[in-house]
Parts: sequence; C-alpha cells; structure tokens
Amino acid sequence: MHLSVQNLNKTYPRTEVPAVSDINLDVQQGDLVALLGPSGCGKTTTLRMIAGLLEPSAGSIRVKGKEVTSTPVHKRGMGMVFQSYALFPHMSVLDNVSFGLEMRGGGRRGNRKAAKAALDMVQLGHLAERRPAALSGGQQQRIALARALAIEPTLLLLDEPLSNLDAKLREAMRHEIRSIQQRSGTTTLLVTHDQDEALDMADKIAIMENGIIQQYDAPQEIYEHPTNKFVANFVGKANFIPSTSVRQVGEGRYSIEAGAFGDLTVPGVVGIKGDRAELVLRPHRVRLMADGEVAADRPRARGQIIASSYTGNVVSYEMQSSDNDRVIRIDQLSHPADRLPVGAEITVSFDPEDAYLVAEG
Amino acid sequence: MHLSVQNLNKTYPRTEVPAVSDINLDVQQGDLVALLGPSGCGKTTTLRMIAGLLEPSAGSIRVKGKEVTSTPVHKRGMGMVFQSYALFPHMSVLDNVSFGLEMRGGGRRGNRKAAKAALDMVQLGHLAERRPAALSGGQQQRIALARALAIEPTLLLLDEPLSNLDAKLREAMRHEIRSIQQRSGTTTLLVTHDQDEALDMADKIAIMENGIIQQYDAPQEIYEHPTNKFVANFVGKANFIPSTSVRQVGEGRYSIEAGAFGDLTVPGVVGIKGDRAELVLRPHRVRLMADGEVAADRPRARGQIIASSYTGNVVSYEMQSSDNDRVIRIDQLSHPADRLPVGAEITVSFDPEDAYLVAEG
Amino acid sequence: MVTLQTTQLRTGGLPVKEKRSAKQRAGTLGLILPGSIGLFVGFVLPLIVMIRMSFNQHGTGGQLVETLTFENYGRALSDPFYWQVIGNTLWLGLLCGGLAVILAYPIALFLTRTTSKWKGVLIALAIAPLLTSAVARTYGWIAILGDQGIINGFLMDTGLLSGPIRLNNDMPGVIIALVEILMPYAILAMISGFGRLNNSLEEAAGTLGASRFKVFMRVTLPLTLPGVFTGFLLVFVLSISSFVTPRLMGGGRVFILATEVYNEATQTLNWPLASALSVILLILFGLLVAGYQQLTKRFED
Amino acid sequence: SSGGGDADGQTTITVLGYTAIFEDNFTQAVIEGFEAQHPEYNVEYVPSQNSAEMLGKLRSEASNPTVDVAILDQSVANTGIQEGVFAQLDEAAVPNLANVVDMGLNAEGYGPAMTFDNLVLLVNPEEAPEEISSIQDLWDAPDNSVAIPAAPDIQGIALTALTANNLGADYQEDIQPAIDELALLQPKVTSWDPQPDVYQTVTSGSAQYAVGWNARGQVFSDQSDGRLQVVQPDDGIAFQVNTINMVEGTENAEGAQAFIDYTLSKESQESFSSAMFYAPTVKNAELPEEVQARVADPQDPNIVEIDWIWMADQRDAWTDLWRRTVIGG
Amino acid sequence: MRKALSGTVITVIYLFLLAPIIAVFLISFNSSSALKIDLGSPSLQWYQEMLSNSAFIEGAKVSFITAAVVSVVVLVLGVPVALAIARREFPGKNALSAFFLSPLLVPSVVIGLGLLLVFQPLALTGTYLGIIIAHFGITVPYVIRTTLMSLKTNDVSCEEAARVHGAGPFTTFFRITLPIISPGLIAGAVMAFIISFDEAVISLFVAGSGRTTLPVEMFRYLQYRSDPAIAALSVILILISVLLVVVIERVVGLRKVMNS
Ligand SMILES: Nc1ncnc2c1ncn2[C@@H]1O[C@H](COP(=O)(O)OP(=O)(O)OP(=O)(O)O)[C@@H](O)[C@H]1O
Ligand SMILES: Nc1ncnc2c1ncn2[C@@H]1O[C@H](COP(=O)(O)OP(=O)(O)OP(=O)(O)O)[C@@H](O)[C@H]1O
Ligand SMILES: NCCCCNCCCN
Ligand SMILES: [Mg+2]
Ligand SMILES: [Mg+2]
Repeated sequence: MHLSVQNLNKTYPRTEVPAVSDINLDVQQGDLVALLGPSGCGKTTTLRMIAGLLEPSAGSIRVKGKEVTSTPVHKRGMGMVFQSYALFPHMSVLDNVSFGLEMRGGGRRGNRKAAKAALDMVQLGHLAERRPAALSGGQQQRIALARALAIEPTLLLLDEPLSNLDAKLREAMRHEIRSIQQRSGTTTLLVTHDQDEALDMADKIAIMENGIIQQYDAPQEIYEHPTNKFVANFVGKANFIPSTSVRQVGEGRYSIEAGAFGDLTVPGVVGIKGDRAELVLRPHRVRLMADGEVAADRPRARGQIIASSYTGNVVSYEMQSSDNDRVIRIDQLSHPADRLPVGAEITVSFDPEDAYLVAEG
Repeated sequence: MHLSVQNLNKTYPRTEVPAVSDINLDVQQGDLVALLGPSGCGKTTTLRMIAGLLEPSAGSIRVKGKEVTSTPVHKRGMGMVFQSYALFPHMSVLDNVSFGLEMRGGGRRGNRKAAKAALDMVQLGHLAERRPAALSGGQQQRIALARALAIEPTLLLLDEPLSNLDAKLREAMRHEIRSIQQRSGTTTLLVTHDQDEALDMADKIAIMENGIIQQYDAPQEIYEHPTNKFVANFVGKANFIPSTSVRQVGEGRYSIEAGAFGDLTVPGVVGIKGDRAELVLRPHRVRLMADGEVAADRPRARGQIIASSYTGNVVSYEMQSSDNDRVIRIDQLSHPADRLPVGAEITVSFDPEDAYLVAEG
Repeated sequence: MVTLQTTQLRTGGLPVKEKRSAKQRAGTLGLILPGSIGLFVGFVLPLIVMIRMSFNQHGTGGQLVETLTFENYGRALSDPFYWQVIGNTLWLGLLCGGLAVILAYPIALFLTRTTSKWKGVLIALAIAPLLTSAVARTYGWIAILGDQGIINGFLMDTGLLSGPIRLNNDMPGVIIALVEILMPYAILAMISGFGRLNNSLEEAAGTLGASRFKVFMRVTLPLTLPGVFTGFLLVFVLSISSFVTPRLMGGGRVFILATEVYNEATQTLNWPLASALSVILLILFGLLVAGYQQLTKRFED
Repeated sequence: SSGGGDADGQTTITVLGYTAIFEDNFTQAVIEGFEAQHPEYNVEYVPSQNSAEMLGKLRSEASNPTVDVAILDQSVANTGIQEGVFAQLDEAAVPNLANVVDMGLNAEGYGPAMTFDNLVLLVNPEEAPEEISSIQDLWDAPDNSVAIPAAPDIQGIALTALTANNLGADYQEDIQPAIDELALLQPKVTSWDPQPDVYQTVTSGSAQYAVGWNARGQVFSDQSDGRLQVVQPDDGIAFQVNTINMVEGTENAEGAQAFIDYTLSKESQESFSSAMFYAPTVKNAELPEEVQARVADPQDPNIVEIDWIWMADQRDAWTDLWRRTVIGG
Repeated sequence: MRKALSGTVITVIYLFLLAPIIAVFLISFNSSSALKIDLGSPSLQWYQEMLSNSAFIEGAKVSFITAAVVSVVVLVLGVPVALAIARREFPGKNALSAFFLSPLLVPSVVIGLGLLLVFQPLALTGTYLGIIIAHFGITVPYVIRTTLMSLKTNDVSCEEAARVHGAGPFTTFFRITLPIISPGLIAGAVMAFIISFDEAVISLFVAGSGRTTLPVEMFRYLQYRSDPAIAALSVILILISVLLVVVIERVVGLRKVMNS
C-alpha cells in the first residue's frame, strides 16, 4: 500500500463539528484516487493533512509503510498543485520549477536540467523564461504540475487543479494530467467536486459528505452500484422510484413493488432493512418503446411528455406517468427524425438488471 | 417584425478592428433569440447597442417598425437583466421591481400592485421586503427578471443571466426563464456563450464570431446543418472528416470521397466550391457495429480504441482508424456490459444522411 | 445597395452624435470646474505666489523688495549651513523611513496573516494613532523622553542612572517620536502592498521542501518588498516635511528645511528666503520621489 | 476699528499687542484706567504671538488699516517704520513724550518705548547645585543644565552682546570672539529652544539655569512657590525695548495718540510696572520699593546699551553664526 | 517557542506604537503639574483646567466648525470631480486625477507658506474663510480617492439597469449612484473632518493672530506650558478619534478607507 490513511480526524479550533471524521483510505502505488464531494465536505482538509499543511486532531498517515504524521511539511517530499496554482509570481517559470530541486540541494546546472525536463514533460519548455503572469490559465496549470512533479514526489496532491479553467480547456487538461500521471507513475490524490472529472480521471473515487467517506470504489462501481441515495444522486442523474414490499431474495437481490412498474426483482445494496427502499434508475437506461412493441418481462409505464430539453447530442424528456404523479426523466441520443413533442403519449421500460436498489434517503 | 437590426456596426474609440460588423437580425414577436458565441465576439456590444447603452458607429435599430437608434436609453422601454443582476442594493426587492414603473409615473399603489404581480410571476412574492443581499444567487436572478418584466418591456434583453449560477441551479433556471418568457409572451434577446443554454432555450440562435453573425437559425438547424466549420465546431462536438473529389449532385447534395469511409453521397451546405470539403459527423451518430454485422450501403471504417472516457451516462471512445492517422470520436450511452477496453479493434459506421458537408475551415 | 445605406446612415447619424457629445462635454466641465477652481485657489495659487516670492529681495531692515533676483537661491545654495540643513533633512527622512519600515514590517505581516477574530481591533489599534493629533502624540513623547520623563525617571528611581540622559531636545528624540508617529502609514502601505503574498504561495514553497527560513527569504520577503518600498517612501516623504515634532522636540538643535522655512517666515520675516527654501524642498521632494519610484519600478520589473 | 463710532457715541481704538499674560496685565493695569479716564473711547485689544507676526499683519493691511496702535519690539518696529507702516507722533497730542527717558525716544518722532525689560538669569534653587550671580557663571554650570533661547530669539541676541561686553569687545566691531565664547557653552546647554518656554523649563527642573526676561521671570517666580528664582546678573544689563506706535493711515489719530499718551503717563507706567515688572520708560514714575528692587533701572551704570535698530540688520548674520558655531548645526 | 518569540516582538512594537497615547492617558490624571506620570492621588483637575481654558474651547469651536464646513464643501466640490473621472471620457483625465491627488505630495510647510503669502495681503489669515480654503486643498485628495474607490468597486451595471428601466441621468445619480457610493462618501467626509480637525502645520501659518484651530492652540500652549491640561485635552481628542474609527469601521471598514 503506497498511502495509508487511518482514522483521520480534524476539528478546527473554535468549531464544534469535525471537518473530517474517521477517514480511512488506502491508495495503491501508481493509482490516481479522487476525493469527490460537495463544497465544504472536507476534501481540502483531508488533502492538507496528508500534505502536512494541517495537523490532524487524530489518526495516522503512512507513506510506503512509514508513519509521516508528525513529519514537517517540507520534509514529506510530496508534490502539490493548488487550486490557484500558487506559482511564485516573482520568479521565472524555470525558477518556479527548479525551486523544489534547489531546496533539496544539488548542483545548479543539474537542477536546471531536471527542471527543463519537467517543463518538457508538460510541453512548455519554450516558456521557461516567462513570468507566470504572462501565461494563460491552462499554461499556469501545467507549470504548477511540472513544479510538483520535478521533485519526483512520493505522492502528488492535486486540489481542484482544473476548477479555474473554462469548460473546453478543463476537458483537455483532464486527459493531459491523466496521461502525465500515468507516464510518470506517480501515486496521486485528486480533490474535486466535479463528478465528470472524477469519473473520467480516477482509478478509484472516494465520495465524501460531511467529513465522512460514503463510498470508496472504482468509478463504474460508484455509478452503477452506489451504496446509498446520496452517492447515487451526487454522481450522475438518477430517477428514484419509491419501492414497497421490499424483500430480500438473495445476496444483494430483492423483490419489490415499484409503483407503476409493478413487481420486480432487482439487484441492490447488500443488507437493506425494512420493506421500503428506492430504486435508482439512470435516465439513459430508460427505453422509449416503439408503438406496439412488446418486450416480455420488462417493466413498463405509460405517460405523457411534459417537458423536453435539447442539447444537440442528447434529448431529455420528462414523462408524467399516467397513474400516479411520478415524473420519470429519460435521456436519449438525439436524432432529428425521432424528436417527440411535449404532450406526446409514450410508453417506457427498462431492464431491471440496470436498476439498483438503495435504502431510503 | 418585432425587432429589426440593420447593418449594425461598432468600433470602440481608440481601437482598430470593429467589435461588431454589419449585424443584421430580425426577431419575431414573442420569440426568444439567443446570441451565442465565444468570449469577445461582440455579443454584449450588440445587446448594449440595442438597449441604448452604447452608441452604434453605424446602422439602425427598429422596434415594431419604429426607428429607435437615437432614442436615449431611458426612453426605449426595454427590460434588461445583467450578468451581475445589478439589483439596487439599497432598495428592498419590491422597490427594485417597482423602480421601472415609478420612472413611468403612475400611482404608487398601482405600481406596488403591479410589482407584486411581477414578483409572484417569478414565485418570490414572499420576499418583497428583503434586501437583495439577503437572497441567494438564483433568487436574485429571478428578482432581476421580475424587475425587467414589470415594466412590460417592448423587448427583454438578457446578458448571460445564468453564468453566475452553479451548474445545477443554472439548468433549473433555464426552464424557469423560458416558461416565464413564454407565459408573458415577451420578445427576448439572450446573450450567452453556453451552447447548451442556447440550444435548450432559444427559438432561434445567432452564432457570432469576431463581430459577425455566422448563422442565424433554429437550434436544430444550427446543430444539424451548420453553415460552416466554425459553427459546427462551436456548437456540439464534431468529427471533421476531410473529403476530396467533392462534386455537387443536387441542391445541397454532394458526392465525396471521405477517406477510410470511401465514396459517399451526403447532404451539405449549398454552394460549396472546389473539390475539397469537410464532413461533419457528430460523435453520437457514429455507430459501433456488432461483430460480423453487415449493414448494406453504410460507410464503415475499422480501427483501434486509443482512449476512452467515462462520465457515467456517456462513454466516449477515440478510435484510430487503421488505414490512416485519423482519429474518430464515438459517443455511446454507457452500459457496463458494453464497455470496450482501450486497444479493442472495432468497426464503426454511420448513416450518410446524418452527416453534413461544410466548406474547408 | 448595402454600402449606400450605411453611408446615408452615417451622415444622417452625425448631427445626433455631435449634439449628444457637446452636451456631454458641457456636463463634464460642470462636474470638474468648481472643484478645480477650489483646488487652484487653495493649492496652486499659493505655490505660484510662493515661487514668485522666492525671487524677491529681503531688504535692509527687513523690508520686502519686489524684484527679480536669484539672490535667495544663491544664498541658500552657496551656504554650507543650508547644505547641512538639506543633509539633516535627508538623513532624518532616511533614518525614520528605515526604522519605521523595520518596525512596521512584522506588524503588517502579522495583520495580513492573522485570522484572529480580533483582527479588526488589531488593525484599528495599529492605525488609530493616525487619527490622533500629532501634537498630542508629540506631547506624549516629551513626557516619555524628557529629562524628567518616564524613561529617565524610571532609570533614576531605580538607581540605574544618577543623572538624566538626553533623549529629548535633540535628533534622537525627534527620530524616535517621528518613527512612532509615522509608522502607521508604513503599516497601512505595507498591508495594501502585500497583495501578492498569499498563504498558498508559502505553503507551496513548504511542500517543495523549503524550511520556514527559506520560505521567508525566497518567497515572503521578495513578495512583500513592493509594500516595503511604498511604506519607506511614504515615511521618508512625511518625515522630511515634518514640522511639529522637530520643532517641539528638537531643542533648537535640529535644523531641517521645514523648521528653517517656518523660522524665516514667521520669526525673521524673510519671506523671500523662506520661499526659496520651500522651493528647494519642493524640488528635492519631487526629484527624490520620482527617482525612487523609477528605481523601485525597475526592481519590481 | 479705525474711527468707528459706537451706538453710545464711543470711538473704538484698536490696539495690537502681545498675547497671554501681557494681554491680561495690560488690560487690567492700563486699558481699564484709560477707559475710566476717557469715557469717549473704547479700547479693543488684538493679541498676537510675536512682533514679527504683528508686522506681518500691519503690512498686509497697509492700504486699509484696522489697527490704530501697535505695541511691539523696537527692532521690528523699526522695520515697520522704514516700510512706512507707522506714523510720526504729534508732540502736542502726546505731552507725556516729554517724560520719556532719552534712550526711549525715537529720533524721528515715531513711537517711543513703552516698556523696558532686561535679560536675567533664571535659577531653580532646589535643583541647582550652585548659586550664580553673573552671566559668566553659566560657563561653570554642570553639563546639560542650562536652557538658552538661541538666536534668532532676541534673548540669544542680547546674550551675545553681553558676552562680547564681558570679553571687553565692542559687539558692533567684531562679534566673533563672543560667538566663540558662547560655543564653549555647548555641553552645558540642555536646550537651545526650550519647549515649553524657559520659565517652565526651569520651574519644572528640566533645566537648572536659564537666561530669560526679567518681567516674565518675576511674574512666574511669584507663581512658582520659589521654584524659579530671578537673578539680576551683576556683569551687565541688556535692555529689550517695546515701543508703542501709531499706525500710518489710521482714521483715528487723535484717539490713538490719546491712548499712547496715557500709556506714558506716570500712573499707567507705575501700575503696569507693578503688575508685570517692566521698567518704566518715563522719568517721573515712582515705584514701590519692593517693586523697584525687582526691576532694572534705566539709569543703571551697568547697562550694556544695545542698538536694536542697528541690530535689525545684523540679526540674520548673528543667527547664522549661532547656528554654525554656537549650536553647531 | 517560535510563536512566543514572534508574539513578544509584536507586543513590544504595539507598545511602542501606543506608548505616547498611554503616557498621555496616564498623565491626564496627574496629581501635579509635572511632565511625568504622577498618580499619587489621581485627579480630574486637568480636565477641569482644560475646560476652563478659553483658548482651547475657542480653538475647539473653530476646529469643529472648520472641519464640518470643510467636509461638506469638499464633498460638494470633490464628488463631481470623482464622478467625472470614474464615469466620463475626456481628454486630460489622467492629468486631472493626478492634479487632485498632488497636494498629498507637497510638504505641508510649503503649502502653509504659500497660503500665508496669498492670505496675508487679502487679510484672510485667521479667518474661517482662510482656514477653510487652506483645508480644502489638503482634504480633497482623500475625498476624491475614497469616492473613486467606491465608484470603481461598484460597477456601472446598477446605473445602467436604472437607465434601461426608465431613469434619466439625474434620477439615476440621486436614486442609484449616490445611495450606493454613500459609504465611500461618508468615509471621505470623515477623513476630511479628521484631517482638517487635526491639521496643525498649515493652520499654524494661516492662523495669524485671529481665529485659530485647536491643534494650533495646543502647539502654542506647548510652547509656553506643558502641564497635563494638554494631556487631558489629548485624551478627549483620542476618545473622539476612537469613536470616529468605530463609526468608519461600522460603515465601510477601516482598511478600505485608509488604503490608497
Ligand atoms: N480554517 C478553518 N477554520 C474553521 N473551519 C474550517 C477551516 N477551513 C475549513 N473549515 C470548515 O471545514 C469544513 C471542510 O472544509 P474544506 O475546505 O475541507 O471543504 P472542501 O471539501 O475542500 O470544500 P470546497 O469544495 O468548497 O473547497 C467546512 O465546513 C469548512 O467551513
Ligand atoms: N469599452 C470598450 N473599449 C474597447 N474595446 C471594447 C470595449 N468593450 C468591449 N471591447 C472589445 O470589443 C470586443 C467585443 O466585446 P464584447 O464585450 O461585446 O464581447 P462578448 O461577446 O460580450 O464577450 P464575453 O462573452 O467575454 O462577454 C472585444 O474584443 C472587446 O475586447
Ligand atoms: N501634504 C501633507 C499630507 C500629510 C497628510 N497627513 C494626514 C494626517 C492625518 N492625521
Ligand atoms: Mg476545497
Ligand atoms: Mg459579454
């Protein structure tokens, strides 16, 4: 285990509730792990404790098995990229990147060569003599990355590194950071509140809420098999179908009554108690049925389209089901020929194996 | 025609290039028209000239056939919502909303009643006595809308009204603004740089670049039939397939040779000159073919997946075609069972009628 | 067709545009004029009259003779005493500026960084002295530094000293008091000049392996230097034009331009010389400020 | 203001003079007496910080004077006379001029001396280690014990003249020896510009010795419970002269001269001297014995005559010498 | 350890900074007239003494009236200038703004002498008009600065919103601009008041023998006496300043006002 965080706690002075409670996190060598959660959930706090910028109230942090909890920040050898990049405005790009090497001693020429190499890795070798202020946001971002990587850190810490960039650049940088991270093989912790970013970049994601890790898993697991309603709601869009008469019929399998969709057997979180639960159904897994189409065994419901929204590649419909007041959201790849008008009567269905049962919120 | 802008030009003092050149724009009564374009393309400049906040260098602006080009701003009777909302911080919400009515005279009681009605329309009647500072961003946004609508403006002008809101709220407000606009029947001009916003809200979209309108059409037209490469690229994602041996075979129909996809007949912009052009192919219109599947007449290409990105509902692949170095992007609604690994050999195809030919960029 | 229309619109649009901007220009003038007249009367005119006065003559028996002579400048600039006065003035400025900056720096850094809920109070406390009459504070310093003052009193009461040491009535006292009196300006200038300093820069340096000392030398100090420069300039400028404190605490030993101007103007009634000295002070001031700004600009690149 | 008539037929005479205790005593001892004697006049006293400031004010009003009479130092007054700020007096309108001692008269008939004051030594007997009786004794004082108002203050100027006299030199001939002598005082001096003034400085013990004016010295000595003692130096008396002048262009010459005449009267001179210990400038004044003992006698053989009119031109030069050599700028 | 050391350094500097104020405060309760702390039996006699000193009372009156008039005049004349600089385009704008800030860069003695030379022939020394004109020049930069700052930090969109919704230029100014920048204006006026009330050097030149302000009276008093009456007066002034500081802090925040 490369990084191992155990029972980490932090309560800020003069506050009541802990900002972070009992965080446990094991990160494999070379992995990129994302800490994903809404604003204020404790992501930055966790990252700063690992960096050594903040003293934990309790718990321990080990890197390669060695306890570092009380090692001062400048001796931990971690690389960090700040949300604001925190480039030194009074130094050239090259000086920024070689700063960390200098602090470790080593010859000036060697340092500059290594710094150049790091700059080349982010493809900005030609900007070595510029001041940070003369760079665009994306360039600054890459310089910050080069600076953190130049010291060949034991662990790379990224705190919302993309949040200051515009949408197009953000997407481009995701791939760039990911590929640099993979090439250098640096174990990395990424803090973000952007689910797309986490899903796209991470090997594993820790979903945080109110200082607690709600789920720690691979992206697809998180999206397909959320452990609770919070995770399902926070990651991706979801229809929640209230289900009654919940009965366990196997390890993680339940028989339920899902309103308009009738009796179903669905997969779900292991160990749901009680006879009520909610069925998570992703909008893009809901199928619009062709007129007269019969799909044996598939749960179905009829209703009327009450709203539609068009964003070029995807059309989203909201369907009001005819027998109760539930609204189902349906996402479809758009095609001009298929576009349905508001008011149209439709029938929808889904594969029960694509749905997932979680405990009530 | 409700609003008619003719040959509108603006060159700022002490600048060389015009910020806006020869803008022509006709807006139908009751329509919502979006001005969409990248930062600095002249959207705000255009809007401010129509509002009367900026003097055009040349051109004319007519509202209901009446020339208003030299009418001072406070006599144009337009409503405007600013990006920063620009609520008067020293007045209550109700005073903000009744400000415009007051300026038009009328009894105090009548004005307050009308203002109340406008507030109710945005469902914030209960906040009448608050100060703007005590409201959330979304609420402020709606108050600004109520203030603009209260005067029953001849034209409602919205300058990036949603850009200060967070992603979730932004999406919710889109529908709200759209429905209020439709209920009140107010002719509206919306400035935005967010394509989803424009596609989702507008009756017609004017795509701007460098002070020029590139295309002015209904959203679906813009997306499906972009008039040039800039529009195709700016609105939605696109694969551009370089095409040779271009030959017109009918009004807006061309026979082409599309690299790996071979000879095709496709729809396209009317009047493409020369024998080279680019074929716009939306990623979600590219189909992954099942092994051994045969689709007669469909253009196809083989290749290898070199990257994939996962965002929960959509999986994007990048395929390197095997015979040349073209990369094709493919978007699919995701399903865990279907997910293909990087390195997989695939065959893709598309319906030529779903593609669209534009002139070289 | 289109071009024709545009031209018509252009020519048709011009009169409207011109009328609007003529009205606007009149409005702008209306906004500017009253204040400008006020400033002319209260500031520019006095300077003009003073400069004119500096070319008059101080006649025998002290009368004022209207003429055009460089005599006053000649006298001031050929006399080693006035060179000494100019030297004293500069020395006072340099010393006060330097000391004020050294003392203000830790306070400004502390106030920039602290997250204490007392921050507001601490800032107020640091600059409240600004709002207290300089005369009152000078009085306080006389009470502290005088032969009978608090310090000498304490030292003699405790037997550490048999007779008083002279803190007041000389340059050291003036400097101590001026440093204190002008320090709040340095603190303010620094706080607003420390804009580029931010926590994450220092933290970034820390994560890159810099010890606290190195963080200070390599990041904190360079980033705060612009604030230090402005703070120094401000105190320098204010102390070379200070009058009340040198006058009340100088014991007649501290000769600087301001006290000389006052003496010549109100005691000897030699207005032409007072004016010439003022003009010299003004020029000195202008040159130094301009030169200094040039210098620091180059440094900050 | 000039020639102004009041509702009850009084004419107002505006008098410009020193502020603070001078104003208080002058009002009580002189103005009230004058007003009692001349009910047709009403005196308005305008206080000023110093003579130079008075001259500045008079200069500025030259074309339209608001002041009728000014009391100010002789040398400054002389500058005013040369600039035409003051008017000559009509001997007939000021009969008391006849009683003024010779050294108090202006040769061209401008305003005469109204008070004589002289330079004295001030001592704080509680703090001072040694008694002193002469100016020369200051050179034997301990370090940091003496307060001296340096030139351009005329106390410093007067001290220079006395020092020259002690060295047997004529101050009008060569002042350098006196300046060099004064320079030797440097270590003894705690302040060359005592703030507050010398009297407070000595009373509080900040300085043990000082030179100052007799009149103020005597007044503050009475107020200080003996913490300030005035010593008439036995090696020379230097007078300072305040003259009383009629302003050129006054519309109220008659009233102005009536007032000037009253200030030179026996009763006015006696009452003001008793109040403030200025030496009278008229021959016919007779002071009570206890007062007489505390003021200098204009006939004293020990007097070192200072030509303040000659001095007016020299003051700048002497001031320079003080700054360069005596204080050591 | 490190923390304790830096804490000590900060405390010592603060003590130095506040030393004269503390000394003045203690001395004001002296039992004797000596210029040292003498709290044998603390008394309020010097407060009585100060209140019965007519020069102080008169000076305070002059200072108060002057400062009040100056802060109003400087607002009325200064705000339009700031408005023009912030909201209008005209040639020489930068020069104008430099012109209005330039009094800050001229030593007070120089301004004072110049004013003396102008005022003396006009018999304006020692008059309210003279002092007010003199104080206008040195306070106007502060008002321009605070007003400009409020105008710049409050973007124009509120004004534009008012215009679009039917308000003419005057209505916009009085209903929107003025209320929004009023904290800046109050701050500017308070600064002007304090500076005018505190100004000693220029007033010393233009005071003449006539009316003069409290700081000049204090300066003159100190030339002849040094008893704790001046300390008592200073304490009162300090308390007034503290009150003003609190007011400014409440209305706009102190740092905003003092920063340039
Ligand atoms: N210095 C501090 N003192 C007191 N409370 C703090 C401090 N820093 C953060 N907090 C609180 O701790 C909690 C967690 O904060 P943290 O910055 O770790 O959140 P985050 O997940 O990084 O949020 P964001 O996405 O907004 O950056 C929040 O409630 C925050 O208000
Ligand atoms: N006051 C001005 N003076 C000079 N040039 C200006 C001014 N305002 C805008 N411009 C320039 O005019 C062009 C168009 O600006 P405009 O503000 O209309 O763009 P926009 O499309 O609204 O951009 P954004 O999405 O960033 O708001 C830009 O190049 C801009 O730099
Ligand atoms: N022209 C000199 C400017 C001096 C500013 N002093 C401000 C004093 C505030 N108490
Ligand atoms: Mg954070
Ligand atoms: Mg814009």
